[in-house]
Amino acid sequence: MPVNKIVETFEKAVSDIPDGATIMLGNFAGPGGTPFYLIQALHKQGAKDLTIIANTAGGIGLTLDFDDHRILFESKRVKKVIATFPFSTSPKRPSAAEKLIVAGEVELELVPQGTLAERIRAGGAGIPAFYTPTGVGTVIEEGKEKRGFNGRPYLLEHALTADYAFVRAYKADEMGNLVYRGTQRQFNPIMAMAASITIAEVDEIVGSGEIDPDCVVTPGIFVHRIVKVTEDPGFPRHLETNFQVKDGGAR
Amino acid sequence: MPVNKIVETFEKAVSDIPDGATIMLGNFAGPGGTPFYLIQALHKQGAKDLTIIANTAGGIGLTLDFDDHRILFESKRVKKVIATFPFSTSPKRPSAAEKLIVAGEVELELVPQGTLAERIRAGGAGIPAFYTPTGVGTVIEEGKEKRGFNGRPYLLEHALTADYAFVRAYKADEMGNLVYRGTQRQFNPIMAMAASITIAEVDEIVGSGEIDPDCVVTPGIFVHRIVKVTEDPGFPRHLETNFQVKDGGAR
Amino acid sequence: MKERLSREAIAMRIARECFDGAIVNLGIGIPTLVSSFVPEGMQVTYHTENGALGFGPVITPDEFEEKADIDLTNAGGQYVSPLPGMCFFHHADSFAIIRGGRIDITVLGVLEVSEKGDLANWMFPGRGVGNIGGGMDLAFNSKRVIGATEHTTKSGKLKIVKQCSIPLTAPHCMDMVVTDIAVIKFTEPGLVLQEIAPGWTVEEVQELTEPKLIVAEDLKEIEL
Amino acid sequence: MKERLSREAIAMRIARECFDGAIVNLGIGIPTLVSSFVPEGMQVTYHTENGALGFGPVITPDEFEEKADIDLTNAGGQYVSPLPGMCFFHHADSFAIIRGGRIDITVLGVLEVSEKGDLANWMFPGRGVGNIGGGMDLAFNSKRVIGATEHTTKSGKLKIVKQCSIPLTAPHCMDMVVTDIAVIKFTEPGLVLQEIAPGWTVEEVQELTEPKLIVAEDLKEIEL
Repeated sequence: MPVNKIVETFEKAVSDIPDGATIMLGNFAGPGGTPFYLIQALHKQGAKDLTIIANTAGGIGLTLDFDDHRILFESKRVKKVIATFPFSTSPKRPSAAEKLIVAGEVELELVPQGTLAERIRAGGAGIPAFYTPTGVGTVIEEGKEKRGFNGRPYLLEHALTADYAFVRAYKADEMGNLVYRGTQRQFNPIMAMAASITIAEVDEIVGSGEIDPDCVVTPGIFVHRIVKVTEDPGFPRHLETNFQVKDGGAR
Repeated sequence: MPVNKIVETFEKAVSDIPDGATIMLGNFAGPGGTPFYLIQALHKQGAKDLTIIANTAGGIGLTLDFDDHRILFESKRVKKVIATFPFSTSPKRPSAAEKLIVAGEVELELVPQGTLAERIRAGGAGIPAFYTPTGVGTVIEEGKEKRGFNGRPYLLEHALTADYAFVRAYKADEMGNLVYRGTQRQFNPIMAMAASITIAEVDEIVGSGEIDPDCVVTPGIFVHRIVKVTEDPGFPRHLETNFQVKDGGAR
Repeated sequence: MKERLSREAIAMRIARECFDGAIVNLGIGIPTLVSSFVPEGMQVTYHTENGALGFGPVITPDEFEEKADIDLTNAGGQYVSPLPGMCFFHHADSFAIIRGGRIDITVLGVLEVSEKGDLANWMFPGRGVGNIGGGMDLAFNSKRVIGATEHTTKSGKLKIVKQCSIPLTAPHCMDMVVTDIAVIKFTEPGLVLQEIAPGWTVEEVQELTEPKLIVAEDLKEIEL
Repeated sequence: MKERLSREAIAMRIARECFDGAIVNLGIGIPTLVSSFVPEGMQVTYHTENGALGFGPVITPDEFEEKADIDLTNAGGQYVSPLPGMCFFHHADSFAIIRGGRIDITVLGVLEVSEKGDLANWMFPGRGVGNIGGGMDLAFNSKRVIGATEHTTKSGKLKIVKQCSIPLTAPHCMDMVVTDIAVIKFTEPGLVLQEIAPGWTVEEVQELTEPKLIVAEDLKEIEL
């Protein structure tokens, strides 16, 4: 019997997430690649004492305003955040996370972006720890083992894993194989590999074999639940095309 | 001025490789994914005292006979080989490498396959060293640092890099972006990232923009020279198709 | 001489360990045969070290002309067939899958296994050399490691021993071994004889097994 | 008050550091403007942390309707345009490119740089918090780190100092800084004043620079 990974609603897809869960979520500077329907469903579900692992802490205000994981901070569901860009770029509009972090109500682990990506990748790859040059001689080295290889100093960094990953992709097939669209990809594929249960929010679900196996980015074995986006959130997007531009021709 | 990466002949593509070079080459159990025209050109060119990093040491005899890197061992061009499957599976047909290794004329560094892949990946990713569980309590742990993380023991393993990588791909565009066909992919993409100069042997060279940017596996910045295969070596292959099979339909 | 199970029967017994949704990696030799005996309709996804998931059976000689392709092979270099929903990835991702603990069952050949669950299967007997390949990563990191082997060597040497005499693939990794005369589980107190080939007695199996076997309360004949 | 170079002029001067085949990562702010001034026909490949290489310019307001797409943005969240030969990859591969030393030039904003080549640009002044983002990996691992900044803060505070007063992005990483009045190289003996804005004297630049400047033998006016 084929395993059915397709879940009808975002609510159902996140219904079993317990208090205290660690959740990775795809996210960068704008809405592209953020699974915000899953985030909104989790917000509604009410799980608390969460640890969030993501590029930002939500609401950084670099692009459009939209309900990303900022709402989890606003409603005090987050205990700890591991991020690289947790603060709003505008001092006049501090994010919900910033106020909580400064007040000591949310613990922040601030990580260089490449180290964050590599720690997540290591988590998915069964590598418990690795050395990286980034951060030596800065505040990042505090409390970390420093060690020389070939005459250059490096820091020991540890893998990150999660109970759940919320990923945003373009298409899923019924096996859970995922492809991404442009820079939507960002952290999503490595998070999908680093979590016990990965839930994918996608624009389209196709039959097995509809995706070219040479083009699959996330193998289906990493994806446990698939939910299709049915609303149009109204962001600028041209879903009917990819980003292929031929020499001399227009898109 | 666009940088021209296309080289007319395999001979020209390998002409500058000096004695003593470290070379990674894509290779698994059969001919798929092995850049054997580059290997043959290097053999003709004559560089010696080479260090070869590859899955096998050539001529393992699991599938068809063909001139892979076995010929570099036969003609004594190799000083050291870092491999995971260096010996023929048939004791009656020991490979050239086996005889030289047993005689002490070629140094062998025998590495578990996952550790080999991860060391190469680390080399390309600027990670000097990492911990892996594989090999603890076996001969592989000899001389290595052992360390516990979360109650499990791990070994410290070091990155591998190379002066040159010979990779086999399906298509390249003029920028050097590569896509692979099926299990041809194997070690090729991670080797492309771990070498100072990567030379790609491909079935087809297309214009910039002819490859869907969401499907590129090896970004062009990792590929310095591209050579097109013009002969048909006669292996079973159906180049006109990919491996996409739709549900219910034939290939 | 008593009848022993065929290589196919060993594979058939191991196939019964599979389940819907299982991710399975099959080693070279008897293990490769397992996929032929997984019930039709059961969704088992095969993984191969050289970077594929969800591929189909090894192609038959009849299919060679139409289907054999050097760019679609398993870890043993055999040509396999494509299936809808399969996918490809590079070697580092392939072993991320293994090391990351995503393989539910790996079936491996056996030269020796010890009562502590150590596996030795990479060093060629008598040649002083060997290929490690992907077996070490599989043995260390899979959820279940199942051995597939004849109970003794062709010359009658014991393979299930107190202490392995050749270099290990991985210590304490074995979950179960299926041989041509028995199914044995590796547990904390020791080796448990779970199933026995038709016509064989516990004493006869014990005679060909160096460590003392614990006989399961529900010992039964091997069902295929 | 003397005239200083505009933000565009700073970007224009930095663009002259590019070359055919260069892999370039541009930070937020003045750095982003650099790509507009790279000569047409020069093959510069831009990298962005969020996983793209070889994309085109930031789209103009006129192009918004037709081209803006949330799935094609740079590290600053700006919409960029597609180009033939571009490609996408995930974040771990994106930083493998950076950490692996493939970025020829990174252009970063500056809060402070020290005479030892230390860069500090991530902690928001006066807020006690900051975003590290991708800048730390870029500063540590790029072949050349070029700073793009006004020579002093809006309130006149010096930015080129003996010792940084705020948390570092990376020590000893700077190769060159281009300001609105000077081009300065970081060398072993110290800061070398290479170029100077039209109408400015060495003494005037020195006055706004805390460490003692070494004046290049071939000191010249900044050419754009």
